[in-house]
Amino acid sequence: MSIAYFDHAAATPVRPEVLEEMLPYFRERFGNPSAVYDLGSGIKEVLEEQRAKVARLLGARPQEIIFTSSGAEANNLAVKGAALAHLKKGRHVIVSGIEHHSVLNAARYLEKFHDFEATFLPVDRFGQVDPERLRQALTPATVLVSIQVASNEIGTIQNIPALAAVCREAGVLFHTDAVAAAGQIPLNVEELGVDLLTLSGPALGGPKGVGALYFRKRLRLVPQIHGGIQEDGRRGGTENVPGIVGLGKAAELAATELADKGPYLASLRDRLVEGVLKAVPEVIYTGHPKRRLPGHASFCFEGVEGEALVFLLSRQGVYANTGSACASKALKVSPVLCAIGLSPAVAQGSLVFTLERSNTAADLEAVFTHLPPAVARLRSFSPVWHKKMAAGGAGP
Amino acid sequence: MSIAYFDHAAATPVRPEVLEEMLPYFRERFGNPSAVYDLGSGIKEVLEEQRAKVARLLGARPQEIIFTSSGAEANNLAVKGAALAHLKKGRHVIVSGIEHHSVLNAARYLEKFHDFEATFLPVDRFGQVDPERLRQALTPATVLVSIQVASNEIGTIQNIPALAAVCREAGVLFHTDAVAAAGQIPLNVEELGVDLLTLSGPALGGPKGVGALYFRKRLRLVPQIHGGIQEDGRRGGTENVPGIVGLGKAAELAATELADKGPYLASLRDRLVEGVLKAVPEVIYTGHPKRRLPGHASFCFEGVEGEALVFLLSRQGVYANTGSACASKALKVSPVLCAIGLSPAVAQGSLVFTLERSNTAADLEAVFTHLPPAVARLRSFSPVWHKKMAAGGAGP
Amino acid sequence: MYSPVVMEHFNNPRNAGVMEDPDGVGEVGNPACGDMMTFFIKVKDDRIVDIKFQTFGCVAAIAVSSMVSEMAKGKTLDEAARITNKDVAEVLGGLPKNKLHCSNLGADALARAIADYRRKHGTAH
Amino acid sequence: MYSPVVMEHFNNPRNAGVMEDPDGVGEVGNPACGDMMTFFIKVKDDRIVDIKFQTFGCVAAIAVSSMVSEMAKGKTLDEAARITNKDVAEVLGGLPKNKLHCSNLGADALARAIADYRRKHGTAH
Ligand SMILES: Cc1ncc(COP(=O)(O)O)c(C=O)c1O
Ligand SMILES: Cc1ncc(COP(=O)(O)O)c(C=O)c1O
Ligand code: FES
Ligand code: FES
Repeated sequence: MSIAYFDHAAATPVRPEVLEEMLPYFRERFGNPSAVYDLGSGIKEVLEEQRAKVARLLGARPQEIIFTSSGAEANNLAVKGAALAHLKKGRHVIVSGIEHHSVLNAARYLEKFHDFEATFLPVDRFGQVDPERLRQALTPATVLVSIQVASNEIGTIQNIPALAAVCREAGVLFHTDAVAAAGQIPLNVEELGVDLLTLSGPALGGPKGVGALYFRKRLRLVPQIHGGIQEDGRRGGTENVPGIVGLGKAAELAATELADKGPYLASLRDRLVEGVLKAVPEVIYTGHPKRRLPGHASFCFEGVEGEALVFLLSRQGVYANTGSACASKALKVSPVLCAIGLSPAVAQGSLVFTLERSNTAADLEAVFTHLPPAVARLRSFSPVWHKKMAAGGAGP
Repeated sequence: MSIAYFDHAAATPVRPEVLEEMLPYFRERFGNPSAVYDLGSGIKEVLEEQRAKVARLLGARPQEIIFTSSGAEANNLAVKGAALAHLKKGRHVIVSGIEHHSVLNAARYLEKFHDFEATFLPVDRFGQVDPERLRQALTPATVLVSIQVASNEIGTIQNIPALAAVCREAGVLFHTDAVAAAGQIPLNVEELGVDLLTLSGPALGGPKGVGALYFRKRLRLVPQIHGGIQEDGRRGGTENVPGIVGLGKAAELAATELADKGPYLASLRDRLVEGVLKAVPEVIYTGHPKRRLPGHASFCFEGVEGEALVFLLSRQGVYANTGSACASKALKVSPVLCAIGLSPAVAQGSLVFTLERSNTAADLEAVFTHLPPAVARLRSFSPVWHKKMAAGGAGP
Repeated sequence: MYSPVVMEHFNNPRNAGVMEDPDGVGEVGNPACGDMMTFFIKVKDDRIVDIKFQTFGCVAAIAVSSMVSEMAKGKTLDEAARITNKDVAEVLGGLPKNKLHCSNLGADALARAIADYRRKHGTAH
Repeated sequence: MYSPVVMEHFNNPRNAGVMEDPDGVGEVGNPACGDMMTFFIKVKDDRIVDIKFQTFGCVAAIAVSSMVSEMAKGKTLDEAARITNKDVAEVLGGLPKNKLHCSNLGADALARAIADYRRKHGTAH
């Protein structure tokens, strides 16, 4: 069976060039960067080179990059670490309601354990945060605002320069989670105007187990993993050298390929969306129709539950993701789909496609072949669908 | 130049068998364990198999293992996560004065940001914590005690069963950092009587970027990396699947090889110690002479500074570590060497050898050949040494 | 994650669809996730002679519906009413812990269909 | 981490050792890490004609001592007293940030040796 894999945001193979760069660091170049001596592989310098590569992708300086074990850890370090380092200013943070769990739950942790107040900013039906609304939410006690560059669930790209400017004016730190956006759209910390920015290795074609946080020079952070003097005392634990080398290479490739990759993904994605909307009735294209990641298409198919749909498709070699409540371990509908105002029943029909350079026109054909019958089949015995039809909805 | 590498506690090559197991998980088996579908590699089950392997090394149950990104992260999760989950009991933690920085600084963080009191328990001149002293330090507000199985700096093995029993009697949680001990001596959580135990991947011949925490079933922990439902909600972030597979394999090998490895390392180590003590005058064998890790030998050479000694030796292909203040980024003498009562000047002469199965008799010969002249050379222009000699110390 | 029996019933659900003129209808909604399950039964001589279901829900919910319909078919109403959630989960070869509630849906909807039949036909105990 | 010049001086320190009957001796201790550095000088016609050092300290401290001894040798006392920490670090091709203080040790010990000579020989300015 041929495979049409459209869940690259969840996982993607490590690029061969990346793995190749990593391999020596498991073996001959196994040294610890904290060692006094050099085992001949200049491991300390290698680490700094990776910092420079990641910095280059972001228009930042190498010493502004901290390596972490994941995007989630970087988000935690940004939100908790920066908030706790600036307690004197106050105990209020603002995050958008559609942030990744690592941001949402970090904010809740500050509420529960550090007497913070956390504001969860609403978004419009396209998932956009309004800068004016952000301005109104600021208080003299606000320490930090965290709003993602783009959503991994609905693809919507935020107007970060405008949002960050609101914060800068008010002297409030601004963090952005760029995990979903990195490698898909250009990111420059100066143009964005952000103080902190999160990256994840695997989202860039690098290995799992590594992430990075950009922090504006001299910005204070309370470490979240206490330890020795690794990462200049900002993050303890022996450095994951092979992982960091992989992230460095992935960042380097991403910077080179960005100009070609964006348009390729966007054109593929546009054909996917057009084809799906044509072939299946009663489907909602979620997120912003234009201001969205080039490699991202997300839908809700009414009357159908997402986990069942994903399983049916996977049987045909088509792999996609869903934000359905049934598919989540806690059986809660994705907060993102709630936040854009979808009813729980509609949100159940969520299906998310995330594309990569490796996707081809043949993959699209597989979707067009297998998605419409899968939806039709589940609808054929869906009570919700039958009620909708009986009530005079569009015919199947 | 042949290499005699004696710094395995700082870094050791990933074992070839381990790397081989890992490789498919960077490529074909790249799936995300949180995905709804299975890409054919049963990635969720693979993850659980690794948990079982790590559990087997410790006599624990698979569901009692949480994967982290390092020993430091596991120590942070144990100390902060368990303490914060049991605030109702009180706000007092006890750690030994010779714990790894990740434990010491986690305790200090609780003091600074959560109104805890932290007690740093003294040790005797061999580095041992006295169970009676621990009992006296307990208060009704004590939530957690953290004492390592063995020190990576002086090799001393603590009497964990006795220390843990004191805590169990008092209803206080007991955590132990087993990073330095794992793979060198048997570890069974039931026999040790501990509630939490830390492992590090690289210390077991696994890859950097992975660690694990054992926690007694149903013990509550406040996550330190907030995120999704990975690790049953106890630790967010996409799982480092290749790293975890590497740790699993390393744990499996460690369990198999333990019986042979311990005695081999101990006999090699004994010859090393004997040879060094014979060949160099005025040297202190630090840590406990008997109750110590089989692969561990640590010394202080009077009148000599450790960083300089390590550099001289490394020029001859002999690699060892030092706890000298000059070799630490913060220029502070190792708290461990302070805690066992060494004067700063003596502590400066620290040299630490950590052995592995790959070390041979030829490596010992390299030490015997190169260490005595290196020490003699540095002493030849050491004012401290000359004063000591003038004052009638043993002749060189 | 799912047992082979679950996957088989999900891939080839038995008795899925609508029934014209059912003797009894039972409908349950799952507040946890907005899902819904409906059972339709035809009864003859106190026995379930035909059964259909409609399900808006996950893989487990669909497999449960299919399995419950198979288990109920041909049984007397009393027998069918005794099918428990645990029975269903068991014959399905187990369900993931967080999916156990889906098996409730199936047995509950069937019980409601039986109750509906009895109410309509005046045979409620 | 260390520049090639530092490594060269560490590996082959110039003027290391004791001096019999020095004209001036300067000793400094480093409270940060318990290290110690001593300079011995021989002076003729207000010029340093011979110099030795003893150092208990790190790679940087040893390289600094060696470099300072080279820089001072042959200089007049006034010239030698003008050698600054910055000069030393510079000719050494730079030092890691946390090792800059080691260069203080060298210049300070030399300055003390000069002061000691002047005190003993009554030529203090
Ligand atoms: C005793 C001990 N605990 C904890 C750690 C931290 O482990 P990691 O480097 O994996 O964070 C180390 C590292 O050397 C150690 O020796
Ligand atoms: C927008 C966003 N933020 C953060 C994360 C967390 O990254 P990681 O899985 O590396 O912890 C993800 C992961 O999918 C994400 O999509
Ligand atoms: S129907 Fe929602 S979890 Fe099964
Ligand atoms: S002498 Fe201690 S750091 Fe240089």
